[in-house]
Amino acid sequence: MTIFEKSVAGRKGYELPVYDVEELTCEIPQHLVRKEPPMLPEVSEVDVVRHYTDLAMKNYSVDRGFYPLGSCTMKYNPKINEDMAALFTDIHPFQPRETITGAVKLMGHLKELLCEITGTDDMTLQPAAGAHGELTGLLVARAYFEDKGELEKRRKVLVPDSAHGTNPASAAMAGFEVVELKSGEDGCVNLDELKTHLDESVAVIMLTNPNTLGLFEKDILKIAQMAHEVGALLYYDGANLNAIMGRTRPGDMGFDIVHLNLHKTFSTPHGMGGPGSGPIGVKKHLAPYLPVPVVRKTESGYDLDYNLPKSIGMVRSFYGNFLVMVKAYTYILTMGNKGLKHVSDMAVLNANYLRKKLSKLYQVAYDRICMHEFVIDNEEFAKKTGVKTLDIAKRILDYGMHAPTVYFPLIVHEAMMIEPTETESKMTLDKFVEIMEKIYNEAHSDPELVKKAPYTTPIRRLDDVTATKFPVFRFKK
Amino acid sequence: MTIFEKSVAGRKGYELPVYDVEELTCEIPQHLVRKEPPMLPEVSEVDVVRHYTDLAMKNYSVDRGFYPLGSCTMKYNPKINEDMAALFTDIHPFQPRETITGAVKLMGHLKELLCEITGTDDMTLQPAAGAHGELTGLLVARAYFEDKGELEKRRKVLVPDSAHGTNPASAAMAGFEVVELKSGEDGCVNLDELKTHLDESVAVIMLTNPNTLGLFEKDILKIAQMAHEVGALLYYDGANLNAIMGRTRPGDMGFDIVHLNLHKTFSTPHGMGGPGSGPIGVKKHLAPYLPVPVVRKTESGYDLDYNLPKSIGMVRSFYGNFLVMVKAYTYILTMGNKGLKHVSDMAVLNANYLRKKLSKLYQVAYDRICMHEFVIDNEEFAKKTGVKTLDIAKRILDYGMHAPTVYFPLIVHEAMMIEPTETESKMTLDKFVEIMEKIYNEAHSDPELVKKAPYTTPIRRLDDVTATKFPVFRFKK
Amino acid sequence: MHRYIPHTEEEIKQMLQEIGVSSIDDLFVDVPKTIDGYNIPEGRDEFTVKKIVEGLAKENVHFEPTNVFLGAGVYYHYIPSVVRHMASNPNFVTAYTPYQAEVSQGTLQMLFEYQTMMCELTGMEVANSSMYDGASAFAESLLMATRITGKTKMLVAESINPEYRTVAKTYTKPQGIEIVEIKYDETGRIDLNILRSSLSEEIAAVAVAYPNFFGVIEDLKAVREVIPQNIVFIVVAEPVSLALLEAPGKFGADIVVGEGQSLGVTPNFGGPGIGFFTTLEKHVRKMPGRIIGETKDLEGKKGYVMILQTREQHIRREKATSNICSNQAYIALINAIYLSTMGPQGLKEVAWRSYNNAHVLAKMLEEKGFERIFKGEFFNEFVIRVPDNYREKWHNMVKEGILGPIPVDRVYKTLGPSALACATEVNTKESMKKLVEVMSK
Amino acid sequence: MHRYIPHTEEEIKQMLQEIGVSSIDDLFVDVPKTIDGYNIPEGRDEFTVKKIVEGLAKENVHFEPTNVFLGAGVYYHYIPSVVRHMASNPNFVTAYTPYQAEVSQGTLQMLFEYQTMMCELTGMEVANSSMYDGASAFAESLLMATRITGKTKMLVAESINPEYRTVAKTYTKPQGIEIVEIKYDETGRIDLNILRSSLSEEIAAVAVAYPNFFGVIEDLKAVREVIPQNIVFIVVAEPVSLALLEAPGKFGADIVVGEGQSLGVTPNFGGPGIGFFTTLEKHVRKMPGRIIGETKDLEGKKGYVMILQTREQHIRREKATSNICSNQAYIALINAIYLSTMGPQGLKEVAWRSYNNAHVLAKMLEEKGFERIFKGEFFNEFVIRVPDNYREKWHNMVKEGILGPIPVDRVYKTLGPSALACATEVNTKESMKKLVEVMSK
Repeated sequence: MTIFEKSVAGRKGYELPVYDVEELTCEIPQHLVRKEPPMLPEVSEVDVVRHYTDLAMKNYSVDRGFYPLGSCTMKYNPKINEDMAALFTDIHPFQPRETITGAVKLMGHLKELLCEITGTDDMTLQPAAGAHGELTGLLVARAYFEDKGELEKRRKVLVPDSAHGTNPASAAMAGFEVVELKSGEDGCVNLDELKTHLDESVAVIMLTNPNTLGLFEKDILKIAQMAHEVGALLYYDGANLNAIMGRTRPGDMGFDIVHLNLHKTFSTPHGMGGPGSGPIGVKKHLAPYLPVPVVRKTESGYDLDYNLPKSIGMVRSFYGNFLVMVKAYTYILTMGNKGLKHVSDMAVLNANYLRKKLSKLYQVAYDRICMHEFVIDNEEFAKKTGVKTLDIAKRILDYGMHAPTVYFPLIVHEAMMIEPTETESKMTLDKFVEIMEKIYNEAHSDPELVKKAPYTTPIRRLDDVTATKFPVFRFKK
Repeated sequence: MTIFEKSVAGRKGYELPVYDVEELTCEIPQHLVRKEPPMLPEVSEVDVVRHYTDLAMKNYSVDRGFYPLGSCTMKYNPKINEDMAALFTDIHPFQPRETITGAVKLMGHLKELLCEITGTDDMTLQPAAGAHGELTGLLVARAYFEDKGELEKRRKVLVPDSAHGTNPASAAMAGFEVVELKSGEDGCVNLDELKTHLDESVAVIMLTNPNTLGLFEKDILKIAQMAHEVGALLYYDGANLNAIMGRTRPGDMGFDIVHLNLHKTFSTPHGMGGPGSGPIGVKKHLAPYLPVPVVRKTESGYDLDYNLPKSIGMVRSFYGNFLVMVKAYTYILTMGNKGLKHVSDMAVLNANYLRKKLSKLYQVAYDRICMHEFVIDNEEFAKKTGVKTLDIAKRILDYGMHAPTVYFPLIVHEAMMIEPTETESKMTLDKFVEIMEKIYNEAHSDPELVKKAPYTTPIRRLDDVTATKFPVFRFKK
Repeated sequence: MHRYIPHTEEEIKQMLQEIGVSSIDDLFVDVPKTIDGYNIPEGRDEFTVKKIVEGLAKENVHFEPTNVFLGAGVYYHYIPSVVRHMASNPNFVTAYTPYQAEVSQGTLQMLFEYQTMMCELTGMEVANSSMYDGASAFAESLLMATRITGKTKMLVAESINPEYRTVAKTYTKPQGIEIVEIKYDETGRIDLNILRSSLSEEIAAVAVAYPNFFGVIEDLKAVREVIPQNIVFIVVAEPVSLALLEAPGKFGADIVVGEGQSLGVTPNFGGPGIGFFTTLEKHVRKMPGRIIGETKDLEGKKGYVMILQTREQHIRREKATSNICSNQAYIALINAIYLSTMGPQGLKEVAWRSYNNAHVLAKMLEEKGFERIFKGEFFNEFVIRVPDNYREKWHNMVKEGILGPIPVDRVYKTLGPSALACATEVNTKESMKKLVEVMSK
Repeated sequence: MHRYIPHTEEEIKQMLQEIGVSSIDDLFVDVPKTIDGYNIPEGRDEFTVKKIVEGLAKENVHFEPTNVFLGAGVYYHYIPSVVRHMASNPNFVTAYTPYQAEVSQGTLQMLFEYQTMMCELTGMEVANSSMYDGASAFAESLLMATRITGKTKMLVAESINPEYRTVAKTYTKPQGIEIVEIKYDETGRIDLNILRSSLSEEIAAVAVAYPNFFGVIEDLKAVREVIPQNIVFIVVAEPVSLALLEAPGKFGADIVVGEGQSLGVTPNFGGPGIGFFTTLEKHVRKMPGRIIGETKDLEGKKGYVMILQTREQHIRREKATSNICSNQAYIALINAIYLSTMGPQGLKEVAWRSYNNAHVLAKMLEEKGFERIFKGEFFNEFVIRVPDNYREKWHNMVKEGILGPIPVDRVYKTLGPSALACATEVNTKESMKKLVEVMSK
């Protein structure tokens, strides 16, 4: 039942203080005064409590269990991060500079840590999410080429066909022409394919490494060299940074622009879809184009630098999703140098263990050592049993776990993309394998059972086709 | 699965700071040094999170919905109360007096408010729960009679057969002989029955008013007079105070000792069974016997008075469940004078509405205007259908609500004691009635269905007979 | 061994064996080892981390909300305790995008209800489930106007929040969109004459703020009357004000966007807040962002799912309406809880008191010689003329515990020394007196 | 209309009609109207209530845990963040006694696990699911000893926490129980000679604390050897110390009780804490309090229920083993989460550091002339001889932010000027140096 249906005229859940200010007459011109109140719920405090408690109980979450969404890095979100963020909730972004020293310093520290981790020279913390970071990075690239007088000719952004959808979308928003690179047979960038597209018309090559198949682009140094030879920039989609910490850095591999997802690698919670935070680090030659303000170390501490005449401007108001930064900062303080390496080591160990275990029944696309995630290809399976990836995903829900990412990357049909993350124990992984074995058997013995799943969830399988065909956008009485 | 079964040797969920103090050798005599570590869980932080998240989801709570446990006053627990209590968690009870001014003042204010609400002259906040308050009150009565030289003769405590089990148990702990008063046909104290027991051998009469049938003892003034005529004291069990606020006070009715359940009437959460808080208020003549320290108003504020030579001593360490007091204090500040009356008005309205609605199908014991609760008598119903009160209770769980108190008061066989409280809306009550109607119909059409309930809960009906016969007290590997 | 990472040595061994490699390093053979660890400190325990971060927190100055007269897009309102309590449920906090609808009905229903509330406040037909913030939502509204009209010239009121306009320029430049800023008149509202004369066949959209950055209430009716129907009318609205002001939808707005921070969200040093985005059904397929719709499950039970995903990047890729993926869903939850708690009456009281306090404060300041610069009716903010040394005074107020009206002459240079004062329902008569006193010193 | 009470005027009317009365007053005809409202202020909104209570909170002095050297039954230990987060789940906070086991498995399993943990720490066979606090748990242990033995004379070490002994006297007096206090010797341990000579056929129980109020570790083996087997041996234990000290169960304890505050619970101005209560299976039917046991549901699935309820007041009434009904279940949850997080190794580290810090501090103080009064081995507290003006000094330390060793000569008069110093793992070398410096001034 919606909160609107729980509403009763005249009921209320708030109380404002006794009002001791003299009341003036309202001087808003009559035609600009609201006539009908908005239909907001009229409920008591206990109604609010029960409604949202009930909704929360209908959600699966990382705190409930395994959430192996590929490319999403659903790792455990330490509780102390929340406590630390709560210390900064009441400061106004426009407070006088001398009253926000701690907040600015925290951003400064965080930036330095992230520059070190990414191997970049400068950074903006402003972008609110990964895709936002991509857009920012591409706008920086654009400004760079414009400044060099090359924007006219550099129209293209090369994006592998295995890339996240945000990559081409961001490139388009940044005004570039998107050219898709077909992956090679090994799931990696095909250097010949790259060569056919790579010339001075290319502004940027966007890659994530490891790529969305969980494979490390082993030719990355070569690719970087090729890109730089034609004057193009190399962009790193940081969604998959969780795999490589402590061993290599995007900057060291030759990437010029790196975005990070603080809400993935750095353990800030995903909040049902956001807020995230998508800082971008850049090499020195791109620093002048970053959005303002940039946090800078000064002699006496840190400051906000608005004086970047070549800056692309701003990509959102103020400084970004600051509370998310506090959580990421807390996490980095907690993990430290060896801890972050251990994160990647265990993330990759978990993925390979799971890959090996599942490969006994399911077909792993590109079944070799993977990084932090891998992809299962159910095309054959579906042909044989009639049970599709979607059905398997729904059936997993019945067994009390969340499903992996499905139907991505697009280059694998019936894909199931599994990222266990480092915070999951062998016990949990074994449990997942057990579930996948059960479903495998069910698909062969009773496919209809799987095709109608889920059964034990708060609601059965939903009709999203009709939902889009005859959309109901809002509650109406 | 228990947390012990999730344990893996060597796993851990904590980290202590780097230790910079020089380490001495342990000088504990060898035979007093622990040899085998306790079998505590070895789990990571995420294991802890998931274990307790999972357990919490297996609980019903007031925040989830209707919880009509009779005599328990499961009202909504306002969230601000928790926030206010959190402001006092880090003070040590033995801090120097000048560093706990605010805490002592809060206790002073609370005591004054509760004295006014109960119509008593002095009060201790020390008891940790209602039963603890009862014991304290009876010890005070005992000290009073001892002081008067009457303890030898005053051996008896009269307790109606409808009383909470804590009443006779507390009286016994206080060293009195318990005499049960049989209730009259109207469910109230029978004055003739009372007369036959009432003489100078009686120390205390313990009553709750309204009584556990939800009926107001209409002869209360007479009873008080009779008690006082023989020199006995009248004790008020405050479990049911929620019914009468703003209209009458135990002290005004003639009660000499009054305990309150802050965790009932004053909305502090029940925490799965505690902590509660059971202050007792007393009339002037009993004040010298209260446990120490008593909070007292002084010229400059409030202080803790340990100088009560006739005090019974202490009933627990320090000052009581202080955080519970903070919550109750916050609640009283919030509700205020009219608010508290409104609480009782609506609590009684809700009970009568529900009584009236349910009386169409179920037999209400003593079906007349009730106070904040009422009792259903399913004896006939059970005879006719074979479905007992316990079955109905279990079936209610299937429909997503909590069951009322069952098999209490003892004087009604197959009793079902329903206390809706004032925080429930008509919508919720109607929903409960609907459920009770459904169960009524099921009991007649398909009694076996009801007798095997519940079905939708995390676990089916549990075998508590075997559990007590062959008790398993703890987890063993 | 780390408290967040469960692997024991023994388990690592077993797992390596299962994989068929002899060491962790074997898993990284493809990775060029460019570093030997980071040049960052080693990890710390909680106790120590807390000390460090608490130390930083203490370096900031925290003001009593009653003493805050700084708004400019971020507002201090009273937030009922229940909001934080309900929003902190880990089943909201640690869930992700509702990719598996059957185990995400909490998220989905909440967002559906949030969308409904935003439609109600703005008077629009459709809302998405959030954008990053007001500024980026505004920027996206201009991109959307181009998608609707195929045109690339925008008339944007100069009285829209300067940061919003900066962000809009950043976003729109690559699309060849030209933004023409339309000056305000002496009322502080958009200059209708300039607007009228700036109109042409090339124009995609006209955008105003309601109330605008000066706190002045634009006359949406008058603006709409000036603009031809085929031009997209964009309104940047302050949501609390909409409890008092007529909904933009009533004046023919095509897109209403804004910042939702004022609906129960703490200031958070500027982020996270939330951008809201609403429009008309006829434009919905041009809309950016995630939308939740109602549907049924295979037993006919009502449920909620993500709809119209073919507009989005993960399906449409470079042809998507936007690249947005992660949004601010968690803040939408806070908005929804706040609005559920306050209801229509509560929000109206908040709006009215904010309005009234601002007007009382304006009178008090005027009595002390702080003239209001604009004559137009205002909501809860207003621009005053201040002495030349005001900026210094503004810093000095900190010592009195006051966060005063912010100087705005650096962004609106032609105004001369001026400041934007703000009041909400949390300010008291006493705090206003104190402000006036301190400012008059 | 109140935000906590949902009734609208309209609904009240409908409900009265259904009941068949014309007004609310009609429902109260039996109640003698003795007052016309209370003489207390009217209700207030949240904002105002917060201000009042926050005002009171600010009147207390909050000390940095590192600077606290006051124990005496309530200890500052580091509490991992996860404890508060998990314990604040409303499905724990706002549930009641698990009367309906099928919808209370969270509570029941948690308490079953808590019982197991307490058994493990104490080395006993059975634990109940909590008592009010250490003092009342101790008092109840004496009542239980009488139930076991039928005898009423108790030998209680004078070195047991003075408040515990006071509470025990209050509880036991009505039962005609006589408490004989047994003096400590120069080690601070119970004087075994006096104990031996006090033994007789009448004795029900002997009780000592481990470590005792002076921090001194009683030699349980030696004590048990002195006491005949038919006498109930009661040990009041400090649970953190049990990670380092041999479990009392190993020495033949019959009942082990204590205060559980040190297991993850904030000081709370002394309450709520929690009393733990453990014993042997052979005594279980004499035990007070609620016990949770394991069982199966009708499909054979493992589950948990309240067991042995026939001991309890709601069934047994005046013949119950105790009148306890509400207990401290929520604090048991905190204990359980804390112990789950720390594990055996973490708790041992905490115990060791507490021990070591106390011993380092004792050395530092001794070097400055603060002599330890007792020679016996101690855990994390110790009594020192202090100058006559120490009490004044103790108050003065507050200005330095230090909560110093508490004077104990008012309760132990024969000791002369003395104070009880405490250290736990939260104290640092630096803070100890500071204490010593301030004390030596």
